Amino acid sequence: MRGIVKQFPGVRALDGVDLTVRAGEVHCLLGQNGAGKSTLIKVLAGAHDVDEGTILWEGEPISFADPLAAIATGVATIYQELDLIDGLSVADNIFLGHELARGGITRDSDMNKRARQLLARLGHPEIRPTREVGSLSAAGKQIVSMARALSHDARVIVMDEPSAVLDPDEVDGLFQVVDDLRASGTAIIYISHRLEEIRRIGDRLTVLKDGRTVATDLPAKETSTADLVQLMTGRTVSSVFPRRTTELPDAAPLLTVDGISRDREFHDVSFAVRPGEIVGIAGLVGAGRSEIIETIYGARRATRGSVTVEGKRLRNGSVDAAVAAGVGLCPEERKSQGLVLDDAVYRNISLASLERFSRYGITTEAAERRAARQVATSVDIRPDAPDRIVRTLSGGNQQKVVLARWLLRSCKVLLLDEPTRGVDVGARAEIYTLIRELADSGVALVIVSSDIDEVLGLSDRVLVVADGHVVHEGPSDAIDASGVLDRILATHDDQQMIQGDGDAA
Amino acid sequence: ACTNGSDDGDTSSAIGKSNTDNDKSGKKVVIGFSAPAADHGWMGSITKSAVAQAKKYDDIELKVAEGTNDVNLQISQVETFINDKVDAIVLLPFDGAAMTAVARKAMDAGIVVINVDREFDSPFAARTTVLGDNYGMGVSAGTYVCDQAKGDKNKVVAEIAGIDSLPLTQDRSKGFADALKKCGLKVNNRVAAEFTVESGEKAASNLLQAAPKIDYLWNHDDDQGVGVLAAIKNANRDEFVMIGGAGSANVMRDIKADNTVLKATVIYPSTQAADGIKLARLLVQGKSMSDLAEIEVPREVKLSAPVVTKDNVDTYLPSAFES
Amino acid sequence: MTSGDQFASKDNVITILRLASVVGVVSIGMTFVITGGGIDLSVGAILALSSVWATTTGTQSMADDYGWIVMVLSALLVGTACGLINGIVIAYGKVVPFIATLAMLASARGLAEIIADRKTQIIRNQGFTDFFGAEPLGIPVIVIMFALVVVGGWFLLNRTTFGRRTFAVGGNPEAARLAGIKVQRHTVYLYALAGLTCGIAAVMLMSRTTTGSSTHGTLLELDAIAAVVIGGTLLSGGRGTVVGTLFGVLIFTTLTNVFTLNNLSTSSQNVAKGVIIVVAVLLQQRIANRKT
Amino acid sequence: MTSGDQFASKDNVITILRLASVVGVVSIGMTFVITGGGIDLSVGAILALSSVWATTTGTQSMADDYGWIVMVLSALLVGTACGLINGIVIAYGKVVPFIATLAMLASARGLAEIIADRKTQIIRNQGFTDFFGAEPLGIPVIVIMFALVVVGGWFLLNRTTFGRRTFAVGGNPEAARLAGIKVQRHTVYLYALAGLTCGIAAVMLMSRTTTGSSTHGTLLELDAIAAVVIGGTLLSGGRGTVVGTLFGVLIFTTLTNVFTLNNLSTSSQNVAKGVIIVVAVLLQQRIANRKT
Ligand SMILES: Nc1ncnc2c1ncn2[C@@H]1O[C@H](COP(=O)(O)OP(=O)(O)OP(=O)(O)O)[C@@H](O)[C@H]1O
Ligand SMILES: Nc1ncnc2c1ncn2[C@@H]1O[C@H](COP(=O)(O)OP(=O)(O)OP(=O)(O)O)[C@@H](O)[C@H]1O
Ligand SMILES: [Mg+2]
Ligand SMILES: [Mg+2]
Repeated sequence: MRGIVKQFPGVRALDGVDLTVRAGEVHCLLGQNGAGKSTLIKVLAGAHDVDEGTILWEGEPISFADPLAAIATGVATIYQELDLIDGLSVADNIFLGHELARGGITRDSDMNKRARQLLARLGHPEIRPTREVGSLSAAGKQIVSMARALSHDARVIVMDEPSAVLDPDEVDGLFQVVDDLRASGTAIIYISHRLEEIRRIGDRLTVLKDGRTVATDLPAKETSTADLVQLMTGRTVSSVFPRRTTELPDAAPLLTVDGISRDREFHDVSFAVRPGEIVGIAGLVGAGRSEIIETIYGARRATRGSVTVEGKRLRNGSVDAAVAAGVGLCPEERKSQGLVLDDAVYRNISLASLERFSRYGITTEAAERRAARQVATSVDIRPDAPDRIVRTLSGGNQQKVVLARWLLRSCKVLLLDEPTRGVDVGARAEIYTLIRELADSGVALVIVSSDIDEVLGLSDRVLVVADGHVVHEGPSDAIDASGVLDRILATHDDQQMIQGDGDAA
Repeated sequence: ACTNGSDDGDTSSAIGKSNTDNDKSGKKVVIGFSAPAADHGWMGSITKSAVAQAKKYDDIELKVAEGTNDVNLQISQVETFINDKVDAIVLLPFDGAAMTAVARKAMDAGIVVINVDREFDSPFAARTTVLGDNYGMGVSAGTYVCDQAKGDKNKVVAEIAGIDSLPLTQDRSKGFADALKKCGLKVNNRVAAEFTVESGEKAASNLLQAAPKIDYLWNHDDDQGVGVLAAIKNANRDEFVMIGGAGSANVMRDIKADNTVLKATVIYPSTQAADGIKLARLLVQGKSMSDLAEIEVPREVKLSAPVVTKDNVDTYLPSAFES
Repeated sequence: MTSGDQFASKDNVITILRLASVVGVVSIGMTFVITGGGIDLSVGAILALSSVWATTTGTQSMADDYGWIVMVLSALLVGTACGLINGIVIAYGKVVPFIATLAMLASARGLAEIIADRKTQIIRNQGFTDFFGAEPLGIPVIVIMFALVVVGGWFLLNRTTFGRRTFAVGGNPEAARLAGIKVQRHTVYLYALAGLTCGIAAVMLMSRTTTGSSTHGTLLELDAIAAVVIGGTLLSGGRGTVVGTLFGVLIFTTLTNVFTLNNLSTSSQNVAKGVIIVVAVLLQQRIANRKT
Repeated sequence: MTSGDQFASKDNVITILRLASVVGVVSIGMTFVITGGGIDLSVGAILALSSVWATTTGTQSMADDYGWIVMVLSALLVGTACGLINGIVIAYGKVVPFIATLAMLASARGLAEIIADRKTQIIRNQGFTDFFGAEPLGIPVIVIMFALVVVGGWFLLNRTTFGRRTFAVGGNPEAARLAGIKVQRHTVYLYALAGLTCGIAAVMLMSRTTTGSSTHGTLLELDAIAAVVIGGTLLSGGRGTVVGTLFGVLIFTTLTNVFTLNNLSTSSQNVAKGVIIVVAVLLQQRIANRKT
């Protein structure tokens, strides 16, 4: 790709980008949120038409008028925003657009069979091809997206932040597949904000900044982290977790969770959070962490147990009650649960704090904008334009909008589900600092993240959840990532033993 | 005047005055009745007076189908009547031509079919037809205008029609135009409403803007006429004479009071279906019409469309329908 | 074409505005419902029921005793009550708006017919007719009411937390819920508001026609939805504009007026209307695209 | 209540099916459009235009020369052509379906009125009437046609790539596009298909009424949409079921038939219908919830 330019109304998303990818290599694409990575690969996939520049395929100039042309040439893409059809089955999604059919009549059993093979190859034989995609978790959907890309037998496979919703186990599986593909001569373009992943599988890398290539063809393994961060952000960022500076006051718990359960999701979860304390919940995808904190928030009804804030018991299954008591939730899925996509950035940020910016129900827009802008700057939302429609922001910046909403609302208890999903290294450090500041100001925080190091680094105390049970609770500096995994695997084995016994009986 | 019209309303007092042997109770007659949706006063009165008529005879069992403007549904109503093996069907079709086939089917099944108001397209589809005279209505209104104009060919004539896509509206308009032509007048402005008060008001508002000066205004339907009058009042216009249509009690009272632009109306009887019920009973019981020398009930009864003015309003007011 | 003079005459402009008032007021309520992610097919039927309820012999004789405000209040109350029922069935019964309001359409019009016994109920109260028929400074009262509703609607949608929540509820109900908005209760408010506008429109139509009737407002729902959508409000919710709706209403009403001034037959009017609507929307999109 | 015997009699069942056929066929087309994320308000008007076009003196005299198939073909062609125009305006002109098809509604019915000169056109061709009026094995031809359309529709939606793509286009058009589906072209096909079903329904109604008329199919769009939605197809697109639609159509038709047999007044029927619809949907949801 040479000199690619892509202009959106008001933004020059790509401003002359060069990228060369060879067969049989894993080429990593790095850059801050909004640097233009997703836009670049959408151009390559034929989803956007280019304003300037050329794409060369085996030396020949080629143009992809629509996604079909790109697919036919041999470019398969896993998009950042999951692009699946909720109402269709797993197999139908995998083969959408290139269904196995004879004379227009679908061959469902063939498709199911091939889908099963592809899913098995990705290490997920447990996903049934006939299951409706809408009922899968985010991780499950990501697997289906990957199976779709594999189903094309493509020469180039583009992966836009495929690991964001995966846990370490699954990332290992993904890398296994990537290695196989590389060995068979397929070129891979890999986008991620996790530098350690790039170290593990990347061959070469290209860094984008503000729609321009700032460095290309760097060796992935040798380039130092400091250099990369410098290239991406134009400054140095210390990526250490900000540690507690003051002693945790010995106050009464602000949030008390007492034995809450939900059938088939999680069982008998109890813990307490004191003001100023950060409690992390670690576990693998599907362990039920999101369900736990959504239940605390009242977005789901607990079948048993109670949640107490400042000594007052919250009404079960009522978000209003939780919000009134000063609880906030930054939800897991930014698009479906977090954002009003067609509304402006500042209005999304102020959504949970409207009372603060109104008198007698009449909004005071100036104050609202000012406050929204302030938090937007503090989490570094780019571009710095509060009136932009959220839909046109890059994925990472959308995530920051959701976070900003809860930073703006002064909560007593803040529940954060995957707060840094898809956020670049620079902004991530800033968010860590913000979280720490919140805690220091006396807010009680609960953090869920698939990044175990992040959970351990941020929190004062950590809960490890496996299969809906709390299997460990303790200070976070007394355990490390492998310790967490060990505890999870130990329960897995137990479970299997129990199940095995059951079968035998 | 009658307000609920259920059993002994004056809607039916104008009919059935002749007391002969025909009214004596006879063999039980099951009659199916179907008409378009009673979405305005005239049509409402049609059904009400038919029901009231049937109640007068203890030998009639009337099955009333849901009023509908959907020919497909009306066809299936007749089919249901055929399945039920009724003795007679009194049918006011939404569209006469479209109901012809199924009416024939009923006749073929040995059921006496009485066609009311909107004519079938085949003589074999009904034993007897009771018709209002839509064309004649237009002619009556046009002739009245001609009489009033007294040969002045420069008079401005406006027309507010009913639902424009119905054949009956076409007939009325044609009659009106034909009659006007005879005295050298023509319709200068024409709009169509939908037989409802609201549509009458809308159509008239626009019409009054389009025609700054009018001499005669014929409005096809007294139901929508309430709205037309309201619009005239809103526009503060009174330079013309308005003629109504159908002959509702309201309008007749207005004519009698003589304090609006409304000076006349052309009657379109709303008792047609009631006549149909009576005839159906006679036919099934094998009787004849007592006032005729004829042995058989006639094949067609065409009702006249007289003009009601202040002078003769008292004759018609008692039989007028409340809309 | 008719000379521009006649079309632009003050009288004609007033006529157009008067014609636009009834559908206009209902369209403002519809703008809220659609922006909030719903749809209301029952507006015409609710209008009919309100007008009938407010003009029964009972209500009218109460009005004789206590003043015509009784009629106005009953229209507004009935409208709001129907809207409330819609809202409750939709928000708490979780029936899709299309079906719930279609059911209300059938029921409300049926009830109106039963109450009115299919007769047109004429308003005898002189005070009512005089008040709403008046034209202070040459502007009819109902046009003034329409203007007030438009201004109020604009303010409510764009300058209040209620409006903000409406956008959020329509744009992404799940996100709104998780942001602490009482989505169900808000939905009920939206339909009640639409019901209220039907009540207001019923009063206006009662004054225009001096009647209450179960045939009032037939197919009003289509006109209102069309005006709202032409005005640029997204049928899928989350985006809505009161000013756009105002334009939508005026375009439709003006079109009919121009056609009548030109003595066009209803059929040709319909053909022309269809074509003009599509061309208008296409042009509007062109212009909108050029701007951004 | 009418005795169960009469209701369940074979004759009465056939009557219900015959009544259901016209709206049923159109509803199948509508199922595709709605599943594909659209809506079609013009179905009734297209049916009217097709029926008128197929019964003009011109067409009928051609039919005399070349056989009644000419009439059938013209109905199907006109229907499909109107659907094509809808599809093109929506897919390529990017006019929202509600507005585009509303415009088609006005235009097509207006055109039908102009062509027919507002007269009901009577079919004189005996072959046509005989063929479609026949009842092989006691089952009317139009009921057989309805059955074929249902089976064909089910197959097309559930067993072909066309069906899969319809779900995809309705569920998430952007994702469908990225998967290489030509979304615009597919949208055009969907509306053309709906137009085709209108053409088929026109032939059926022509045979039932032995006429073509510009008033045929008035308000058919509401019935069809209601049947589709009651059947469980999501109005927002992406999920649809032909079998559900069939049930929706039959529920409505049976309801109407039961009412006819029971001598209820139209007004009470309407009130009852509204209540029954809501209760039916609420029950349906209860049952669906229990299953999962
Ligand atoms: N459809 C669009 N309309 C307008 N602007 C857009 C659109 N899509 C992307 N942009 C803008 O283009 C720029 C690049 O966005 P892009 O999604 O490519 O970033 P990214 O590098 O993938 O970031 P992230 O790491 O957050 O995913 C951003 O400023 C974004 O706001
Ligand atoms: N909408 C849904 N329908 C059915 N099952 C679901 C749904 N959402 C989640 N699940 C299932 O519930 C379990 C918990 O999922 P979930 O992804 O929320 O766990 P988690 O621990 O929060 O992981 P993550 O942090 O990655 O989201 C999984 O087995 C998942 O497949
Ligand atoms: Mg991106
Ligand atoms: Mg989760």
